[in-house]
Amino acid sequence: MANGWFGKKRLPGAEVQEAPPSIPDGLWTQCGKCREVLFAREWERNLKVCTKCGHHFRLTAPERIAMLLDEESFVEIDGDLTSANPLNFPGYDDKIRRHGAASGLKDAVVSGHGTLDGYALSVAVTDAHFMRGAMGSVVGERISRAVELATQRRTPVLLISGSGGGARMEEGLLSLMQMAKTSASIARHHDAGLMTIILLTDPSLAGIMASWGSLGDVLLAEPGAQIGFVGERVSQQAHLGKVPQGFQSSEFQLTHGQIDQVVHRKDLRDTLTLLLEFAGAPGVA
Amino acid sequence: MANGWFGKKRLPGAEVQEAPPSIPDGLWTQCGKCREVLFAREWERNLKVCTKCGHHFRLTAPERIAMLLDEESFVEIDGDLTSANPLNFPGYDDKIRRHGAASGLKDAVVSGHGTLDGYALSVAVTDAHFMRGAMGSVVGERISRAVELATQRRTPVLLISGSGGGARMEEGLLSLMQMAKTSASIARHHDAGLMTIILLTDPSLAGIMASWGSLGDVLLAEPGAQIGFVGERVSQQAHLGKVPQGFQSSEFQLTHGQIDQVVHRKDLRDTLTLLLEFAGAPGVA
Amino acid sequence: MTASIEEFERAIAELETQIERVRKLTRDQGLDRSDEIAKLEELKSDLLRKRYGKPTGWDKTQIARNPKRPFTLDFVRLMFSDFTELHGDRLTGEDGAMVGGIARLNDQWITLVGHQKGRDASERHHRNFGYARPEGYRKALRLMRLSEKFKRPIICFIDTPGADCSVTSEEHGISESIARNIHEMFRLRVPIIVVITGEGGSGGALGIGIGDRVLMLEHSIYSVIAPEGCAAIVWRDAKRGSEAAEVLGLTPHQAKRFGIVDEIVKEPLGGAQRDYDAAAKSLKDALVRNLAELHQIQTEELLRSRYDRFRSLGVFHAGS
Amino acid sequence: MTASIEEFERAIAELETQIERVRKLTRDQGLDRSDEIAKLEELKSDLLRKRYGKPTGWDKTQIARNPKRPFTLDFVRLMFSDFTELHGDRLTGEDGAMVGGIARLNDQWITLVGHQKGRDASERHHRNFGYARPEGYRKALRLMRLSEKFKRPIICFIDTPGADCSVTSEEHGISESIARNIHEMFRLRVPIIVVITGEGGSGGALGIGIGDRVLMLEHSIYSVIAPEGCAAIVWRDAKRGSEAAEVLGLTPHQAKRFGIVDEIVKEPLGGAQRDYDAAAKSLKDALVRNLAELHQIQTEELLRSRYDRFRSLGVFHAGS
Ligand SMILES: [Zn+2]
Ligand SMILES: [Zn+2]
Repeated sequence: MANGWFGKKRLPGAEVQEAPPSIPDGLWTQCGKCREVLFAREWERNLKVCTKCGHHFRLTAPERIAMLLDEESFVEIDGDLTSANPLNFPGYDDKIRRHGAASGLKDAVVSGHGTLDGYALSVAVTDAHFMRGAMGSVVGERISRAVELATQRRTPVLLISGSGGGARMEEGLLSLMQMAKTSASIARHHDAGLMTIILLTDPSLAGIMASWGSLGDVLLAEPGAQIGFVGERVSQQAHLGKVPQGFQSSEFQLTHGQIDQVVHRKDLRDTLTLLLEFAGAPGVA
Repeated sequence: MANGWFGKKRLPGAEVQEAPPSIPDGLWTQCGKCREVLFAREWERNLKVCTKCGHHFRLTAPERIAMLLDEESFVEIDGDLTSANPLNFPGYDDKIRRHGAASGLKDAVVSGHGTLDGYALSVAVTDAHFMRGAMGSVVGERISRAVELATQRRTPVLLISGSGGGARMEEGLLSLMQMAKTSASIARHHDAGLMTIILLTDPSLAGIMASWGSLGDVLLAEPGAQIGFVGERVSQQAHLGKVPQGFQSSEFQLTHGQIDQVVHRKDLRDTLTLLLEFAGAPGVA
Repeated sequence: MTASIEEFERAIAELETQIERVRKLTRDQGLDRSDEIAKLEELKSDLLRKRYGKPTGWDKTQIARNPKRPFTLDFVRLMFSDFTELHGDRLTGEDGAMVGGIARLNDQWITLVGHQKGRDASERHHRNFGYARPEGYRKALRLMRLSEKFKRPIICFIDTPGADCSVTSEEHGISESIARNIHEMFRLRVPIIVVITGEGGSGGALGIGIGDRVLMLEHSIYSVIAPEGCAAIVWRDAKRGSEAAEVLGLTPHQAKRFGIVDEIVKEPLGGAQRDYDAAAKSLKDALVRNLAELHQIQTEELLRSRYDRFRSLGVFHAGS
Repeated sequence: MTASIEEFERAIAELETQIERVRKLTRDQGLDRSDEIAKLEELKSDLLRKRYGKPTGWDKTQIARNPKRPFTLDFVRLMFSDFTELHGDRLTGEDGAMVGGIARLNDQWITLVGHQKGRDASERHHRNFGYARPEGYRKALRLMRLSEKFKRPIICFIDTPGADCSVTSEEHGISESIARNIHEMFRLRVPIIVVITGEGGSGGALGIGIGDRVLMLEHSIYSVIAPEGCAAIVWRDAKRGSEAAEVLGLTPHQAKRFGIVDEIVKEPLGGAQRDYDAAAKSLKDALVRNLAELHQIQTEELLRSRYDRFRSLGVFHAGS
């Protein structure tokens, strides 16, 4: 499996923030961790994992879907849902427009259904390139609908987090309620005896983790992702003081019993396939 | 409630080991903790709690039943079961005889049914005066039968531990299997929607705690009881090193989330009554 | 510019001292100054009515955080009988910031769980200022399951600035504990009433916040983030909390407008901290009434409604 | 007096060295010394047959503890395919002394959990010498429940000197974790096969020891207490472990006699540590056969039988 998933064209919005402006965009990119300058084609063939240090670059939701699902199998649903500004929060409309333009996304999530190695499933992916992936009403609604669709079709659901913000304060309490809503859908899916798989990528924080991000039958994480309850900014405010080495990394969470496995990007599809087989997911002919 | 439960006559085997020989037996007793010499009548009226330091003396199973159940309500069951020596373990038969003679008990448990403030329930009490209350086949069988009787009559069951030994090695693996057996009965009782209350008294250790002693809907403990996984002798062998202050006390277990409440002996009946009411236990007219 | 609630309360305290002084004069010297007292009392009521009549979001934030406000165990003492506290998560710990137990509401056994703040320095420390830890959420879940087993309704009292985010709590899975509770609360087959009595702080509140009815005391708040935190992020200035409190929509009325809260429970004039008994009576009436309604509903219907209630929350545009 | 298994194994090792030397001579010098080799090999087999033919309880104790014995992950590697290890209790920790995951036994998905000892010093430390902690038992329970959800059978591998009794494990509820597992294993609605592969140490073993079938490898032990511990208590002399091993009845045959174990799985001559493949094949055959039998049984009947199986264990006098 796995080679050339991104070979056709570069997807918009990926990692632009990590490439220093001095390096011409397109041909080269620089590793955000070890600072190595990488030949873009090789780096893309390597699934955007640094060929030197193994750093897993952030992917966009479309990239993630292209990488994991069977080719051409993905069907987006609920793409017409967009964020409102229920509290008339100053600057929120504008912010949505800006993030939309920069990321090419309508909101911080892409959801739908498709197949993975022939297994039908629902999938939803949050994307940190849009408002840090924070969970507004649209994100909650799309995730819940993806889960409900899976329950209805009796397929597994794969939820992938790339969400640094957790709650989207511009929507106030409504944002908090998305934690309840998504968890409710998963509870029903669970009661129907169907599988929920969570994949945590960098970053996965706060409201996401205190709801659907922790509610998989199995929780997988990419190496070196930041995963935890509060982000840096809040933990500075909370005067946490000195935190241990590797605090809130995937590996830290593994050691503390919070996730099942840290899986290299290149092995993800194989691992997911085994889990789907274990769950007895019906294949799609 | 509560006054004069032991007023009629002294029960056999109680605390004789704690009274130094220089003090005439019957009139005076000495506190094992603060060394205060106590007037026996007053000490008995105080439910064998030291009037000076609050130390809860160990009770025998019959004393415990007399203290907690409604007067004359207790009906012993399975009193005809006695220990065999399936492994022909050297000295076991003799040991049983000696402990039986000293304690006035046939084995380390007394079980039956009765009422508590009018609520029908099964009850089983292990007694550290007989082979440290260790769980042989008879103990396991009587506890399981008491639980099964409760399930059948749809009443709660109250299991009281005073067991320092846990397993009874003289019965080898059969002793270990009593952990499985008693837990199985409780699982069925639980599935029937009925209440299991555990009362931990000094000492409650090892196999008891790794089975029925931890399996109550509610776990109560008397103050200052030793409660834990391994007894002192084993923990010395295991080179545990320095243990924290109050290690394995009731209060330690409360702090570490293992028990619901530490209850003074004088309040036990009231607390049990509330729990039985909460469980909706049927009263007996 | 209106005085802050804190300034206002200091002024009221002075007025109360003055009233007490006049009362003492009456007693000590036998002079009848009841007219004067009545006037002062009326002035006080007037002032309270004015200041507490139309409180802003920031006002409510301060009232909700008032350390004199009744805490969970105060309400428990005043509303319930036969309270028996049950401790521990049966896993790794006991958390003083979350209390729970069984009790009777009139003739009916219930289970309650709730955040608990501390009154004095030592209790505050023991209660971790109401920041509950994983052990607290897991204790709450254990007790709620106990309640389900014996078919007793559950009442949750929310009063927390937020969940504990210490290193230890992260290590013990604070995220998982909250997520698990939310998940399981949708599956509990008994009625659940949630009351926000003081601070409803974000995920820490929601961890015991799923129910068939969600009530808020009149001067409580419910927010996705502390106003100061919001201001720090949006305007990079934590001092602009009062502005953030307005835009966040953290008042009971805002929460009700979006269907997040079902009922606002009236507090005595000037806030619950002025009259514990009246506050408890008001809340007790609401609990009794709501419980009676919920008891009419079949279990399956109850669970379906609970699902639908939360499932419908959210505001967005559909159709591009 | 018979040599101890350890002494015997040292002698066998010398014999093996000698055989190897002769083999090398054959290769290096081209001399045909196959007769000599055959004789030495036969001697070795004879010795093994004699020494391993009627091992005492103490012999078995030493064989079961042999650090060269195949451990859980060795059996997993040799018997299963597509093993995917799953970590963590989702509460507070990950315990290296207990492993678990999903895997395929021939065409059939199963979940396995098991104690894991370490081979070298660093792994031994990581595996805590096979003494599992509360986190390990809770991980095992989590995975068994996962298996139940997807209707996959469970296989438990027991190989532990006992549960961890450190202060931390006491603080994290080691007793509760074992009791809970025993309790829940009676409620799991899928077939469970338990295999004791090495040391079956008391409560630490029983914590993953409830099943519809309990198998023991031929040279494993299952005991309520370590023989040395028993000797220390009974005779106040830990060195009399060999005597205690006899009276404790810790061999597979004794366990089978009392109905505690259903089947004894043959090991290759001289013990599983001599031939991992043969040991794994023998165990795999037993697992496949038992699973096939269990699959014939309806769930309710399965649970009833599991209950009855353990409920009937015990020997006592009835009637005075
Ligand atoms: Zn790099
Ligand atoms: Zn004393």
